[in-house]
Amino acid sequence: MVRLKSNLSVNIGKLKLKNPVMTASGTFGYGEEYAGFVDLNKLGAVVVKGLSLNPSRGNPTPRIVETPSGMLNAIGLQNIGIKAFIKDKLPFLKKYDTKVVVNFFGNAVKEYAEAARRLSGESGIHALEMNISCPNKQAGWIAFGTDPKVTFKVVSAVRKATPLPLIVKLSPNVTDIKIMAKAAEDAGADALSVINTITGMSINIKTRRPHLANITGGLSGPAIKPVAVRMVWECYKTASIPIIGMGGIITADDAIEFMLAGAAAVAVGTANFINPKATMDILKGITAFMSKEGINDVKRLIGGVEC
Amino acid sequence: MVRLKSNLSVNIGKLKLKNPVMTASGTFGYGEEYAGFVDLNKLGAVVVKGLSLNPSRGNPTPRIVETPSGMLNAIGLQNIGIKAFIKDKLPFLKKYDTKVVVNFFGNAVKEYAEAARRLSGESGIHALEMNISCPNKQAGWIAFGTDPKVTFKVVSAVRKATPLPLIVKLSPNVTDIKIMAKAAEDAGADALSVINTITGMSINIKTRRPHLANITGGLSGPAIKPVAVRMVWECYKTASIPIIGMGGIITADDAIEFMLAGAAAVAVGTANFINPKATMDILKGITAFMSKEGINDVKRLIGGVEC
Amino acid sequence: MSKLFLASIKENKEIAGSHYILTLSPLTKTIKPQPGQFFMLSVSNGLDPLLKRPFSIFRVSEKHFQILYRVVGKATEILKNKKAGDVIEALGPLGNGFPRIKPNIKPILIAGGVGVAPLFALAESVKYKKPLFFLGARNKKELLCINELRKIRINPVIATDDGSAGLKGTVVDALSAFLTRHSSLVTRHCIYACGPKAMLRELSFLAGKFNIEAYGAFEENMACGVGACLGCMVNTKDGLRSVCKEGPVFPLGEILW
Amino acid sequence: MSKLFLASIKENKEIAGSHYILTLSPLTKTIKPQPGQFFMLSVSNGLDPLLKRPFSIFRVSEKHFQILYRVVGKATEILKNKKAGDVIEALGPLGNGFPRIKPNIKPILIAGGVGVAPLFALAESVKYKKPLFFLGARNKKELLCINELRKIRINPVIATDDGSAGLKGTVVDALSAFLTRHSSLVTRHCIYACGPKAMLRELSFLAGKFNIEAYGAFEENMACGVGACLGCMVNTKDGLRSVCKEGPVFPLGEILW
Ligand SMILES: Cc1cc2nc3c(=O)[nH]c(=O)nc-3n(C[C@H](O)[C@H](O)[C@H](O)COP(=O)(O)OP(=O)(O)OC[C@H]3O[C@@H](n4cnc5c(N)ncnc54)[C@H](O)[C@@H]3O)c2cc1C
Ligand SMILES: Cc1cc2nc3c(=O)[nH]c(=O)nc-3n(C[C@H](O)[C@H](O)[C@H](O)COP(=O)(O)OP(=O)(O)OC[C@H]3O[C@@H](n4cnc5c(N)ncnc54)[C@H](O)[C@@H]3O)c2cc1C
Ligand SMILES: Cc1cc2nc3c(=O)[nH]c(=O)nc-3n(C[C@H](O)[C@H](O)[C@H](O)COP(=O)(O)O)c2cc1C
Ligand SMILES: Cc1cc2nc3c(=O)[nH]c(=O)nc-3n(C[C@H](O)[C@H](O)[C@H](O)COP(=O)(O)O)c2cc1C
Ligand code: FES
Ligand code: FES
Repeated sequence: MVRLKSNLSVNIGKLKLKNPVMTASGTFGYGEEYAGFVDLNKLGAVVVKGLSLNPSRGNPTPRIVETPSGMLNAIGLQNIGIKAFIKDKLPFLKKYDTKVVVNFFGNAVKEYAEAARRLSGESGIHALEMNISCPNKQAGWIAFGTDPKVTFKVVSAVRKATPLPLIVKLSPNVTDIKIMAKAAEDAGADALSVINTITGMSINIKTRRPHLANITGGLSGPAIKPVAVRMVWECYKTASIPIIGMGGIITADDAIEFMLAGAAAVAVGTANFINPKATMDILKGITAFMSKEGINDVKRLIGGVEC
Repeated sequence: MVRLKSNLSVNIGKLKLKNPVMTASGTFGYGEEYAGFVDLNKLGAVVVKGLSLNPSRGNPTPRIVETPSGMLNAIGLQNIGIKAFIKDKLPFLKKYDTKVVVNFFGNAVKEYAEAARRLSGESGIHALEMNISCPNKQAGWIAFGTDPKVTFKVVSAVRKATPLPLIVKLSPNVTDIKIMAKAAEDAGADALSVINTITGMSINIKTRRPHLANITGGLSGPAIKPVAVRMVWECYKTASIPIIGMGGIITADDAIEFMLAGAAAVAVGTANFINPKATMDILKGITAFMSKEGINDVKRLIGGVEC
Repeated sequence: MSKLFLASIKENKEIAGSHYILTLSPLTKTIKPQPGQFFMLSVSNGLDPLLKRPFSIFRVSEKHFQILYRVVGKATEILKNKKAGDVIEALGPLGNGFPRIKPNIKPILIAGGVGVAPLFALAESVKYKKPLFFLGARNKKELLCINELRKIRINPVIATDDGSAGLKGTVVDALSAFLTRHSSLVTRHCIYACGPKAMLRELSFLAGKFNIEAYGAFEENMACGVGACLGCMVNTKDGLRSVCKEGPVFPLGEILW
Repeated sequence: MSKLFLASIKENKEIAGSHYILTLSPLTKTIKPQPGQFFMLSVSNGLDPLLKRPFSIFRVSEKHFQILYRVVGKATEILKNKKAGDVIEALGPLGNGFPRIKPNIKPILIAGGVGVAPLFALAESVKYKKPLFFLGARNKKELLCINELRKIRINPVIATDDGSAGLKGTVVDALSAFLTRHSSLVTRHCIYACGPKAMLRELSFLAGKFNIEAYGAFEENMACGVGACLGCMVNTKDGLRSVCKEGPVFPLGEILW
């Protein structure tokens, strides 16, 4: 009996992935850190830690604290800078048969555009993910991801600076994510990443000090999954570009839930910390689900929720 | 040896509570439901399920689904109406030596004002909590709690309609809760309740249907605690009226965390479902913490976080 | 009055694929539950799973009580791994339970799947009335409690969806055939049922047709179990009613489907 | 290479108030850990607690390894209730471990509180060198492993904050007194330390003053344990370094306090 292999490939605009399982920026280092646990060749894409033009030191410690079914982080976008990434990290990633998505940010519109330009010249980088939604930056910066006019401006500038597929990563800390999705799409984004972390705070009642040196941090993990699924679904109904869903995905069932809500691919973040093989287990679980349910093309899950 | 009893009383504007432990609206019925577990005389206040001028049927079931360390609800503000409340429920509550806070809502500015007027005539009602932040209402209604201009308008109208202490319950589903706090304060609110539930969604991957008949619902429970603590702290820094903190309080430690963040009192919601005696355990725990830490007045905790 | 109490696990035994009987010894004095009432059980001390889960009373003895549960998700997966000696928190008994059976009335008990749990409790309490028992399941493997029923001298009429045991079809089909054959006697019968909502619905039409009194034990997702959250409402002729407090047992004729 | 593996609990024994020794049998072949390395352990299969927790290797034998832990919060509260036979997931060994001790160098081991765990592992592996051991705690009751140390013929110098055993004062004060008395010999010594950050800081100044090489095992809140999340950085002369991957052991002279 000939058994047709199920089709796992998905398209994020011009970016073709062999399967919908990606890593979430900042939770998978530059790929190397998990290479002992995960066969990077099997990933749909590796999304690296957020880069800026110049190296950045990030925030003081403590940077991490656990919360119920979640965690707060205030890394503060520590990174080695684009130059060092290209020299020291990219060659490693190029050895693998996977897509490399570079997450990046700037401190001003010009810096965003300049960073995109620098990254676009390099072979081995298949797409850019633009972070306009880190909750650990100062008040002024936050407008990139919360004020649709500013979003439109910065995405437009980056759009002009790069021919690579451009993914815009949206913040959940907004009244209406549909407006933000529209702004990014109108400015030329090829895809949306939904969601970044939700701003939170946790206080040590004995010392009376916040658990994080930065006072507030970004909430990730299963705790935020219902909020993330809702936002993916809202964006799916509003925008006509593909969505990468993320926020609390631990199991294959979670990943499928995001795809049904409208995600064309999923990114696995906090789960890597709990189970360094999480991406592989999720991939296997999606395949198992498809064969159990008789689904031969994973694309048929996208937006499949019946409301 | 004379041992001074620690002082647990707090003031929410003109409303004086014997202790800071209140119940959260919609999680404690009309008080009766938990009277077999809790000595209502020992509560700082009982906040009843949200009432409207006319009885309301709410949403179809399923209305509840559990999520990681949280739950989604889409009750849809089912209630017996103000008239039936006053006739059938208030007499029971009047028998207790506690403060009765009536949570209410309207479907238009006029209805809000009219509801407040009706409730203000009754003895045994000590304060009103105005719900402008239910995530399970239609898009137009949502503006009451997400558009500061609309918030100002509706709170102003209610302010004129009632001499009772007026608490405004804020939505976390906003870009900047500080602006919302300011709008409510400027319109004459005596206090703020922070926060209501966060909009979320959960999908059954086998049936491909949302777990809730209403599609989306409000996320409550420990999962949202870090977001709630952050918002209480933001409101505390912005507004000069007292804040009632809520969102994921399960233990006395959680309640103390909210007070340190700036809450003058706390409301216990989802925890009642897990442990019907939660409010009593929390009250005992706060007292124990105070005597261990040598704090003789609970008011000294309010806003005590050191950043 | 319901109570919050700790109970220690005496036994947690698999009785069929994915089905277990849990025997609990309350550590403090509790109220004796009635058939149709239920308990909410915590399966963890942590915050995930968060809410207690409702389970019908399956059997009561002097010092213990039992529930019969099917493993379907997060909490029941954890529950099945609990061992004798583990302690869990319980709230109950909750709900109204089945109404007392009137003299000269012959009870017909009808159960679909794990819905057998509360009906077994009822059967034990009215076995002197020699109730009729209709037992349905998807297939032979999922038929529960046949031996337990036989031990109390009840020989259930069996129906399976796939015909792997008893009659092929639903348990309501089986009852329908019975009522048609004995239609002259039906006014001396009263139906007590538990099972999927679709089954209760079919049953309510059948009972209506034959004009027999019928009661069903309902299920809805629950949070509080005490009537406070308004999570578990059913639509009745009298308006919305809570399954946890005003139910779980309702006259089928009152339900608006 | 570190590994993700399951381990079954052989024993979980209280050795002092709130302090336990956990003996684990890995269910698959694992890599032998070095003193100063650590494991991340899951205490639950659910989502709360969510993250694994780091614990230093305390003792290694052919088939088992042990950790010594103090109950301080959510995960350790759960851990202390685990029983023999329970299975938990572990990731490790992680981190660099203490550097090899050079020939002709006399190791001085200094531990504050539960910081004794990795130093006991080190002491066992270099016991032939007859290391000096300075052991500190808040009070007599919290002094750990004195008997275990004596069994490997190490008689620790003791200091307690309240003077309830040994010298009154910090363990760094005790070491300072020792170094002052034996200042001519110090260049043949090397210090290995673990304890609260404040202790390591004091020690780095002391070691600097006497110009002795000194290494400390650091702690920071961790999420991944493998250098990916950048959660656990310490500030060194070479820039930020991860405690989990580039540490937890750093030369004290390199740390920017
Ligand atoms: C009054 C009452 C009595 C019950 N008696 C029994 C019994 O005797 N034996 C038995 O096996 N089961 C009984 N149930 C159903 C039982 O409560 C659920 O199977 C259980 O809550 C599932 O928990 P879970 O975490 O394993 O599944 P989840 O992971 O929560 O969900 C798995 C499936 O179960 C459904 N479910 C989840 N929570 C509930 C809930 N609170 N109530 C109903 N369904 C739910 C979900 O929609 C989903 O389809 C009863 C339910 C009610 C309301
Ligand atoms: C490399 C390393 C080795 C360690 N070795 C040991 C050991 O051998 N024995 C031992 O008892 N403890 C050791 N610890 C500390 C141990 O990891 C924490 O005590 C444990 O994580 C607390 O978990 P909890 O859930 O019980 O406490 P929580 O409820 O999480 O918190 C209680 C307290 O512990 C602190 N804490 C929480 N998480 C961490 C974390 N991931 N790392 C450090 N501190 C944290 C919190 O800030 C808080 O003050 C080590 C830590 C590190 C980084
Ligand atoms: C430790 C940590 C670091 C992160 N760093 C970045 C980053 O550099 N850039 C970015 O766009 N998102 C970053 N994120 C957000 C994640 O990519 C992801 O959007 C979020 O964590 C939600 O997914 P999760 O719940 O699966 O972790 C970070 C998240 C964590 C937990
Ligand atoms: C089942 C349920 C019903 C609720 N009904 C109301 C309501 O009628 N009015 C209102 O203002 N808030 C309502 N809330 C919100 C709670 O009062 C509270 O703000 C929220 O649940 C966060 O607190 P918690 O995490 O402690 O539950 C409801 C919450 C739940 C879970
Ligand atoms: S479960 Fe709360 S009202 Fe029934
Ligand atoms: S814990 Fe993630 S980098 Fe160290």
